[in-house]
Amino acid sequence: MKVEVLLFASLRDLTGADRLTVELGENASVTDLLDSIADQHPFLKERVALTRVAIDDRFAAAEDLIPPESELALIPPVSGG
Amino acid sequence: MKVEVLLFASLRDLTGADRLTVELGENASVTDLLDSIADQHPFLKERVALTRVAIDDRFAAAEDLIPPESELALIPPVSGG
Amino acid sequence: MASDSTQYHAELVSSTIDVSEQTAWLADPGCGAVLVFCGNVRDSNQGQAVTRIEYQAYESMALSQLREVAKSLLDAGATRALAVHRLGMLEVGETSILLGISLPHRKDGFQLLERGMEQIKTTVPIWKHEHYVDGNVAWIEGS
Amino acid sequence: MASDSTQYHAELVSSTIDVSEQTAWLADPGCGAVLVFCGNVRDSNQGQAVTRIEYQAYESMALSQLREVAKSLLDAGATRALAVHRLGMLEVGETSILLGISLPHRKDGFQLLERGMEQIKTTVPIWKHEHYVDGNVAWIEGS
Repeated sequence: MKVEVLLFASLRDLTGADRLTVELGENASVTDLLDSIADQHPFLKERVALTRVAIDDRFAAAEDLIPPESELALIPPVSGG
Repeated sequence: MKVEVLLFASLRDLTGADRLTVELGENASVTDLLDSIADQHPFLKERVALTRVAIDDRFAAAEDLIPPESELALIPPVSGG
Repeated sequence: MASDSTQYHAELVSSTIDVSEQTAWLADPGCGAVLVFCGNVRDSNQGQAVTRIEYQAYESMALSQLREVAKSLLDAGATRALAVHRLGMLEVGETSILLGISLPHRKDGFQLLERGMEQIKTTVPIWKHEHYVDGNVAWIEGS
Repeated sequence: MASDSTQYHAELVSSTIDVSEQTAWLADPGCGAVLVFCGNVRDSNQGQAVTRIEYQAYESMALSQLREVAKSLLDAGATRALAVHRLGMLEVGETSILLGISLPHRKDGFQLLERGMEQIKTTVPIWKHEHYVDGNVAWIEGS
């Protein structure tokens, strides 16, 4: 399946976009998503290592599966407050 | 010498006054002052044990001497804030 | 522990945070202690002179994470909890975050407030874009 | 360490403490953190329903001790420190004490604020005269 992943902060500047499109296999996990991003967008490879994934407004664990129709986002280390 | 000692909170209510007069020997210490109060105003005896003395707006130690012309006060345990 | 949703509040705002209004909301007749933390934009960061900071958020998630912070402060004993984060461009001295709690006694308040700020600094998806005197800008990631 | 006397302020007041005005004074372009503690009159104490509290002070000493608290917060790292105590009769919900600090980073702020409150609660000669629903009154000595 094809998914969209929201981008923020430096990832937006780096890509010039506020989202990425990623091609994923069935039953892909968060780890698979990050691997696919690194494969399909190699210039993000190093950044992805430091980045968490959110599924529907919640931080996801590495082994969580990506549900269809969910809102996905890459969350670099936060600095609000 | 004769000194005046300022009173606050329950000590004021207990004595019906905002100050006490106490007769002191020469070179009296804070301990001497408290002993003299307990002697000369026996109904304050139990209260004096819990009370600190201030000399000129500062807490005094037991062995400090009472300087002439100083402002003296009995300070029950505080409860401000 | 169940948290009464009328007792906590989280908000993302785009203009000045009214500290006194927010603090007034925290007051409760059963509470002897109200504690408020304000995070303000500093004029320097790691040796560089800062002129202003733009705060960018993943808004839907930031709001739900801020709510989690406020809720967890109630669960930890606060009577009321309030978390307000401002977004957009802020000048030096302006308040970006207000975190406040009220509770019956002051004793646990200080560490609760600290814990809430730690939680905000690590779990709420908001990022600083710092603008420097020399015209440069930088995203701050991690704090 | 020498404390700059323009950077701390202590005051005894007889009317409402203006929290926002006081908090505004704490702000400083070099400070990323402002912390404020407000002590409010609670509607009960040790199981008794409280209607109001009168605060009595040994005023000259209370002011000098409050100044010491503020000064010692600067010595401990705060950039600005503020201690305001209200005297006289206060209704439930009103603020009797405001203690505030600002500092470059939040890290030490929480424990500094707590330490300052402990110092106020043990060294400033002010006493509560509590008024209860049943018409009784009592001096509180020790806290």
